[in-house]
Amino acid sequence: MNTDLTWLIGGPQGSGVESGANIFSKVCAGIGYQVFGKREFYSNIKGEHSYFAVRISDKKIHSNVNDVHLMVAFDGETIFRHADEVVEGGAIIYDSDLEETKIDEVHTLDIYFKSRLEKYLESKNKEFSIKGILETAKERGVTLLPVSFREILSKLAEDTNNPKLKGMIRMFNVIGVSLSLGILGLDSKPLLDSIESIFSKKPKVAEINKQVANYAYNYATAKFDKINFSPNSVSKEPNTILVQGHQGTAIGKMVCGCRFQPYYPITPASDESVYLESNEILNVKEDRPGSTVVVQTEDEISAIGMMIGGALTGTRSSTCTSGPGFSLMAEALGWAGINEVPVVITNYQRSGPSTGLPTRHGQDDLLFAINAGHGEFPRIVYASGAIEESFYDTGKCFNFADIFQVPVIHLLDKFIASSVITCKRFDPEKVTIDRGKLLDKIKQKPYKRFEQTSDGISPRSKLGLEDGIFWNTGDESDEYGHISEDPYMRIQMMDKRLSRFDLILNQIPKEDQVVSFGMADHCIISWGSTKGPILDAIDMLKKENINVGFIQIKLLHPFPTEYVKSLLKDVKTIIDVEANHTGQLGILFKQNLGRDVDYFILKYTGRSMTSTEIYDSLKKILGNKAKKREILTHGA
Amino acid sequence: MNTDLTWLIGGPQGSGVESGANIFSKVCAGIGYQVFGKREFYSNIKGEHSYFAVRISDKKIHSNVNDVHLMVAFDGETIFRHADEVVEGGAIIYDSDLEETKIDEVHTLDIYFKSRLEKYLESKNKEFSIKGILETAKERGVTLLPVSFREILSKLAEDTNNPKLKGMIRMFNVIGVSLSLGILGLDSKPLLDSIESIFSKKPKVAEINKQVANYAYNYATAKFDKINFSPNSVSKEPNTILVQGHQGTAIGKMVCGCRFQPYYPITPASDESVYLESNEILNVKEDRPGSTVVVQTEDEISAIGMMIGGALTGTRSSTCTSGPGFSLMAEALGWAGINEVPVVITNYQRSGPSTGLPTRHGQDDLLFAINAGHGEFPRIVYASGAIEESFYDTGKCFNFADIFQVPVIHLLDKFIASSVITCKRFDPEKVTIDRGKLLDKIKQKPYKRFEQTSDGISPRSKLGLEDGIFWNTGDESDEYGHISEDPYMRIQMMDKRLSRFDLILNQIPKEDQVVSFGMADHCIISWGSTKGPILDAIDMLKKENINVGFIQIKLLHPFPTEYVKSLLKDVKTIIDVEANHTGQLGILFKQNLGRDVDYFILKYTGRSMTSTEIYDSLKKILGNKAKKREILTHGA
Amino acid sequence: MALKLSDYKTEVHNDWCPGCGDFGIVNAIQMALAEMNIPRHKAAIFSGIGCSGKTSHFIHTFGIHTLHGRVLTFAQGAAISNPEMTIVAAGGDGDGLGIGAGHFVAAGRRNINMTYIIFNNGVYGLTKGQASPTLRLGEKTKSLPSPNTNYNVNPIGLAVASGFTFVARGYSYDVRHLKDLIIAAIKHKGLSFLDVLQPCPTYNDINTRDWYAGTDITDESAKETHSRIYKLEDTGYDPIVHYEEESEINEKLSQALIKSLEWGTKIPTGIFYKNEIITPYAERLMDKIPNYLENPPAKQKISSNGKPITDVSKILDSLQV
Amino acid sequence: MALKLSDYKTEVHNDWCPGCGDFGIVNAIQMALAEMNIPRHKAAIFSGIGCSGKTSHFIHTFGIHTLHGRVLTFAQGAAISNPEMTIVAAGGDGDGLGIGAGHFVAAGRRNINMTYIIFNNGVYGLTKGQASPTLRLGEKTKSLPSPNTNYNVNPIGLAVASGFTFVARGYSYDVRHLKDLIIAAIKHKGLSFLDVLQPCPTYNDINTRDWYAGTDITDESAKETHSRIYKLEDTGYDPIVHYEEESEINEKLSQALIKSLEWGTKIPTGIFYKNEIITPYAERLMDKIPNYLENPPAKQKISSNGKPITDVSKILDSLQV
Ligand SMILES: Cc1ncc(C[n+]2csc(CCOP(=O)(O)OP(=O)(O)O)c2C)c(N)n1
Ligand SMILES: Cc1ncc(C[n+]2csc(CCOP(=O)(O)OP(=O)(O)O)c2C)c(N)n1
Ligand code: SF4
Ligand code: SF4
Ligand SMILES: [Mg+2]
Ligand SMILES: [Mg+2]
Repeated sequence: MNTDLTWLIGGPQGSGVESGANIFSKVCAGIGYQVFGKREFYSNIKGEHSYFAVRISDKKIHSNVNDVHLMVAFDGETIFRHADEVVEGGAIIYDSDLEETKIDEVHTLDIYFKSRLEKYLESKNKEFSIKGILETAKERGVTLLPVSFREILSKLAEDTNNPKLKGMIRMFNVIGVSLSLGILGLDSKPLLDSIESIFSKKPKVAEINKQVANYAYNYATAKFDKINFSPNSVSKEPNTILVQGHQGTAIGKMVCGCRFQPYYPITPASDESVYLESNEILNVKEDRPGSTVVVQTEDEISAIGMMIGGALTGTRSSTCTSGPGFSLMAEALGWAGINEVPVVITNYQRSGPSTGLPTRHGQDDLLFAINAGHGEFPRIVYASGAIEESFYDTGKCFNFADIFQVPVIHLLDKFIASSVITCKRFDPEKVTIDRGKLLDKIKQKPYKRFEQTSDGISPRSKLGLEDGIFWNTGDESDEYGHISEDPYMRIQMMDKRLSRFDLILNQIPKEDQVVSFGMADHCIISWGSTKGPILDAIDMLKKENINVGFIQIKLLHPFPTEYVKSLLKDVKTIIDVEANHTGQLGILFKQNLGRDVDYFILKYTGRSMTSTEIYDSLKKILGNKAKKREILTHGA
Repeated sequence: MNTDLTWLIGGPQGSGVESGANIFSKVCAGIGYQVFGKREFYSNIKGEHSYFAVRISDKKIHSNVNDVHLMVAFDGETIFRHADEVVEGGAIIYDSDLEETKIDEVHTLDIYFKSRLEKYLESKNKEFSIKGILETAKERGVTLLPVSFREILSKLAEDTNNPKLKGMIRMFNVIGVSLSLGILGLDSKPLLDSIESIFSKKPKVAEINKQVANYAYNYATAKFDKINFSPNSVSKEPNTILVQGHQGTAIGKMVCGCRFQPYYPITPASDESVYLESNEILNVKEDRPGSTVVVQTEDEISAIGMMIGGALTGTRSSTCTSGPGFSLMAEALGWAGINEVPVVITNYQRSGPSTGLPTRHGQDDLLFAINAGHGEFPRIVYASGAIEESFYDTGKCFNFADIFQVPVIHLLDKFIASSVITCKRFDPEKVTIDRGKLLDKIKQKPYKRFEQTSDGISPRSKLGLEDGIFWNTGDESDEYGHISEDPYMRIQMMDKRLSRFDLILNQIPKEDQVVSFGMADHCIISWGSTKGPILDAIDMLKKENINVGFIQIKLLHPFPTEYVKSLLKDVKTIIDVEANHTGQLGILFKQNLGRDVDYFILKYTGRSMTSTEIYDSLKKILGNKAKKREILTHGA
Repeated sequence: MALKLSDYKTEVHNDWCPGCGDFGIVNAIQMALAEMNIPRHKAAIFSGIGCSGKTSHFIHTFGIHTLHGRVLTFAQGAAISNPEMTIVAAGGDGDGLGIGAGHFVAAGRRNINMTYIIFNNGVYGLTKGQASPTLRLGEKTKSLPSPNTNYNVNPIGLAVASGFTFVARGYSYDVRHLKDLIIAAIKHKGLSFLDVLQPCPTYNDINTRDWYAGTDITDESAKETHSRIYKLEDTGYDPIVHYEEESEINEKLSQALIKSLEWGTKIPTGIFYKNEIITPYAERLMDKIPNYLENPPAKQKISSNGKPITDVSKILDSLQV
Repeated sequence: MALKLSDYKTEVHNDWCPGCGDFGIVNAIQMALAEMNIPRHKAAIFSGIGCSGKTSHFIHTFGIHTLHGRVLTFAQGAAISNPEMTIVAAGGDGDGLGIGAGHFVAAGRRNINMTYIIFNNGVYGLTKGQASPTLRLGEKTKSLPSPNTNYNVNPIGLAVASGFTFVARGYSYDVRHLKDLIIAAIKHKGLSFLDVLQPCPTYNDINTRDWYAGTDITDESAKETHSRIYKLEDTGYDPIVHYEEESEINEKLSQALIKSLEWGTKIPTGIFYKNEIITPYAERLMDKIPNYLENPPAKQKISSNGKPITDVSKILDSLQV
């Protein structure tokens, strides 16, 4: 059997769930496993439930699955919420001190979950406590591995003569990880190495952590058997990185020359800006150091205004936001459109509407991105399906902006933002930089910023360029950029700008518009981060000798109607997979191809899709047992 | 022959063009003619060219036509820009002092118009002056009626021993109107009456104006012959009003009980708010006076926020804006959506994108209105086709908002805003007020604002209502309105809100969704203010025994797909008429019906359509000589 | 029937960090409501977005959790439509003085009868500790990658410059004093502003409880406390504009502005400025709409049996041809 | 080669109303640019929306006519990206102090090296004369249906409270003085603000040219002029913060604030406040990015033959497993 294992760690926000998962991921990746991890958390700073599901495999994986094989719980809530996800043969490592905890003692459990849980326990005839829920797990064949986390600390405190250790409950995560590695039969060295590297600046902390890790690791190997799902050994693939969601676009921006990023903090987008700022000084080959100027603005209206101002100086400029912030940018987006300013808005979607589920996943801003801003103007809406892809796409988006002189909205989402994966090391050599008709010197005088040209794109000057003076206005303008209310000038200019759509469809390489992963009678259409779980679900079906096609639409506006039509011409059943309620790609599809989608697989709980869920829905569809709208619900 | 006459007055902004046209319209309406007038003007306060075309008829009319029959020009620009619109048999009254004016002396003429004009004059072998352009008119059979406006004033100054009169060039408009009425052979009494009523608070000013009017009127009857197109006598229809674009919605708001209107000034929307404020104290039957509180806010974000705050107190609340302002409202619109707050946004569209042509017409915000705001939430987008309609629709919009507890976007446009028409006196008796599930008293306790109900709509409390306490949040919430991140609650709430679409389509009477003006093989689909010119163009065709169908879609979101489909089932050719570039209704049509529009008649010069233009395009289409996109260009 | 403090509490689980200054502010609001015995349905708490934004869910009155930066707009709309309500707007310093600063300035000019409380913690709590507009230039909290590049805004100074007619500062750990300030603010005729110093133990390790207590400047040997915080009322400071004369107004304004610049080892709390001579918005409206307060928008009857009762016949007559 | 005044003029037809105060401001800007001999391509005028917003089209430098209320955001973005440009932002009082007030406050905190000029006419010109934020409470211009219900904002006070480091006021009919102020503002190291009193003869019949000239308060028989406007520099007023000490800064701040309250029969113009001790934004950036001014965003080379030259190998190494 191949290795395919999901490890889940949960606990209150602020208790080290994330860093625990990072250590675990790092260790596994270091050994050579492929890693796919995802974080879920509340809109809260401390105390609410948060968890990280890390799937590891010896094959390339792109998603989470429903099943959990090994779970670490250092609080009651995690057990209540996730025990039922652990499969037969799997195991739960939990703090034995929690066993007596009653449902009502966990104040962070909301009443809706509580009542479902109680119903469930009632149906199983169990008491409303940790003990009760654990019994149900045990009955399903889950191994329970009670550990007193506090005792481990006490023992170690005694052993090392360091009484402080006793109360260090923030060590719980390291204990959990170490116990897990022991139970999984993985080597302990990578664990110690990775602790050392994480705390490289704080040797004392590193030392304590290593002691704890060692102790817990040994405790587990001594006390518990390996679980069924214990991983095979693997050999490490060269040039693999372990990378988080926001790093793809951030490193992409550094490489492709984005040098100015004004932004306003918002989940799940701000991490990108923070990361850019933490790496603001850039090494440049054969030149003095460069820099990315990252500015925290007073709001998103300012962020987009500043970005445009930066772009006018010839600087590759960008901002990064999410739904509410993007809404506030609608007006200025039109200004960039009418003035043909190349800018890139990296838009990490989350669950709307309004504040919605601010720390949860969603893909519900597609139609808004396409239509945002009053009036008609050209823009590009482009979506990436994975972290690795987002690195390369970032460079492309900047090229599109420069070449077509339009604002580009680069759609990503919370699922991508809070994933951590292994992938091939990004290759900057594969990135090209094409600034389109940006001028370094003015040849033809007088310079006219909006000169009518054969392809509808005018040579672009920038603030500071000699003889390259121009005017911009949000009003309709003449070729110089001065206000014009002349009706014929208006037609010329509208035609010029909106002719951009055809040009975009003609000039962007087809493979950058739509990626086809094979065709079959049944074909999935989708966009964005659903790609990962779809690919894995298709793989699962392939093992059963069932073929399902899949096209990932990356260029969503202007819509590559003819190309999509040609790809789908022999397809009988179209299945639209999206993380929203209305099936926005389906709407777009109908609008452009005139064809109805046959099935929707939709999820709008704010939790990302698993490949298991998609697989299950596809099976239903293939077996003619599906509803037109399959609504997915997995995930706490 | 019936009366069908277009009178055009032009001059620099601020010189009284508008009030001249108002007097003329009032006089004609007073006599009993049907009036359709429209104003065009620059984004400027003083000096740029502005004009008013007033069409009068003894039949009901709904639009302008291309032809001008009598033109009054008290500046050179008006002659340069409009002389070619005057038809054979028509006449131009102009200031004879202008005859020598050269093109280059008119500084407000933009170079693009100038060069077209010069080309034209060159082709006709005329000099580049008023004389030159007037000669071309004369050659086409236009009667030239030179009058020295200054001389009239001087003479009158002498006659009345009032030397001040000599320099009163702001009397030019009254002179122009009076001359026109004389030439048209209309009675002078209504003129004098209307002057008296306009200046009722300034008797001295009224006196002088009447003197001038009398003098000019007599001058014209003495000196000039009546023109060919002189109107028939008519009898006045009872209960007719002469009403301007913003008055329909404003009076509609008073009647239907809108009592709070925060707004931020923007053309062409602010007139409505100013009018509401000027009439802020309201007579109420058998009650003390009511009032509309109109608040000028610091921006549109504040306007929508305040409006929502007002609506939460149970007050019917509204705001009024145009493109840029509406863009700024995108975020809060979603808040109203998720919190099911009934509000009405009256959106007078103008030419976008961005600042665009801020004082010009456009219908380019349809798709944006439908998709504005991140995330998915219910809303209604409703469009009125004429001023009279807008009065009744305003009441309906408030009912829709209250019944379905959604934000309603009432789409109007600049064409409506700057039209003045005669129509039947608005009948408040035909308005009903339905506040839906708004509570005056809480019966069921504890009260839950977002209680799940069979129709998906919850009884609505308001701030201040005893026992009716609720919470609102932009976050996903439970039935009380408290934040909930529970995935099942999320599904319930999303389903609850988005089930609204079906309810809306089921409950709004069909005739309020779509108005059918007859069917034929060729059928026009359209929305908003294009209705008037379409109706008139269809009438013109009818006279030639050609039938063209027309459905006016008023409910644009949710889209009445099934009903439209049933109406169009036998239609062979669908013609989409819209004042935008991309044919947004056509896109919506395809998206919902899957059917392509066969022809587009589009106009995006910022000038509204005339019935002549539509008639011409329809003829081309019927004769198979049309392009897929017929682009209209008429109008200076 | 007198309401108890507990009547103003909801059952919603409060998930602020342990030790967060926000708890004190919510308590003070609830205590003020209870002490004034304001019926629960006669009060509404509007809040912005941020940790502080959750406030409205913890208080058992109408609770409107609005949008980031927009709390004043919603609250003003409600206050105008139904002036009988006690309206309290609450939100973070980022919410009110960053993204919301434009509304702050405009609200000052309007002077609508309501209260605005800013939870001033120097950081953007809910988005993980970025600098808020009140953080000082060059300061580096533990959550910042590098020192703050922006000068701080002075909330008191800005409020005074923007026309707020009641401007005060409280401290979230001095709940009783804060409660008194809130009562004074609610009672004030016009728009009242309260800047509440609110330690955020999670992200702001500069302006901590200890720092306010002055432990770093306290000479331990002297066994004296040197709390940075003192009360203006203890110093004989008179914030009130007593009569309508330019000199009086200007003196009180400048005094407040100068006081607002005090920061460091001495931080004033209490009322900085109070002016009831400037008319509240309702009175200005009554110049145009005499019965506004008696028959405000929310109280007006608009229909009878589904039919409008507004009589627009005069207006229609004027349009009749 | 020295540039002439006319070199800074465009051929665009200027359609402001006859007698509009805006003309004087545009002239003053052009004169300042000419006197400083700033190459045309080294300057950019950003403008907001309103009558004043058209300014950028009349000046022959880069001219960016932005959005209503957003001029500061665009201008700051350009100034950060290319600090070698002379950046002047210009716009109406509605634009800058109404819809744009939030950006105004935030810009003050940043102190980026550029100049902001507000055309203060008390009205929204281009939308036909509604009250702007600087119109005083109860005033009724001819374009208003009823007296203004809002208190006015004090632009000088707000600028000082928001952290602007150069705050001055000019008068649009005193073009030479205004030109000198603009030169001083442009030369200032940091963000400079100019409040320009600009009569709008079309809509504002209160603050007219005559009113500023004081004809209503001039005793004709005495044959004296009593212009309301006077120059601070003529009174020995010292606006400059000379050394970095709290007391000095506070004194100069309060002095400016108190002066800003003067209005009525005496209206001060000139420089109210100037502080070059507070570091401009560029210097703050240089604490983090030492070569920022030498190699700012707009000057950086990012590619060679279409290939990136940024070397992220260290970052990728750190991610390598
Ligand atoms: C338009 C918009 N932009 C950004 C955000 C993200 N956001 C949520 S809370 C917050 C800042 C909170 O800081 P503050 O207002 O000081 O409140 P605190 O959490 O400190 O109480 C931000 C930026 C948002 N919700 N909406
Ligand atoms: C978002 C937005 N709202 C409203 C408008 C309409 N508008 C154009 S100019 C203007 C006000 C202009 O006043 P001010 O800024 O004082 O400039 P002035 O015309 O007086 O120079 C407004 C509200 C707009 N262009 N954009
Ligand atoms: S992050 Fe700070 S402000 Fe937010 S709850 Fe925690 S301590 Fe309070
Ligand atoms: S309206 Fe006023 S501000 Fe605008 S151009 Fe005319 S005079 Fe100047
Ligand atoms: Mg804060
Ligand atoms: Mg103004």
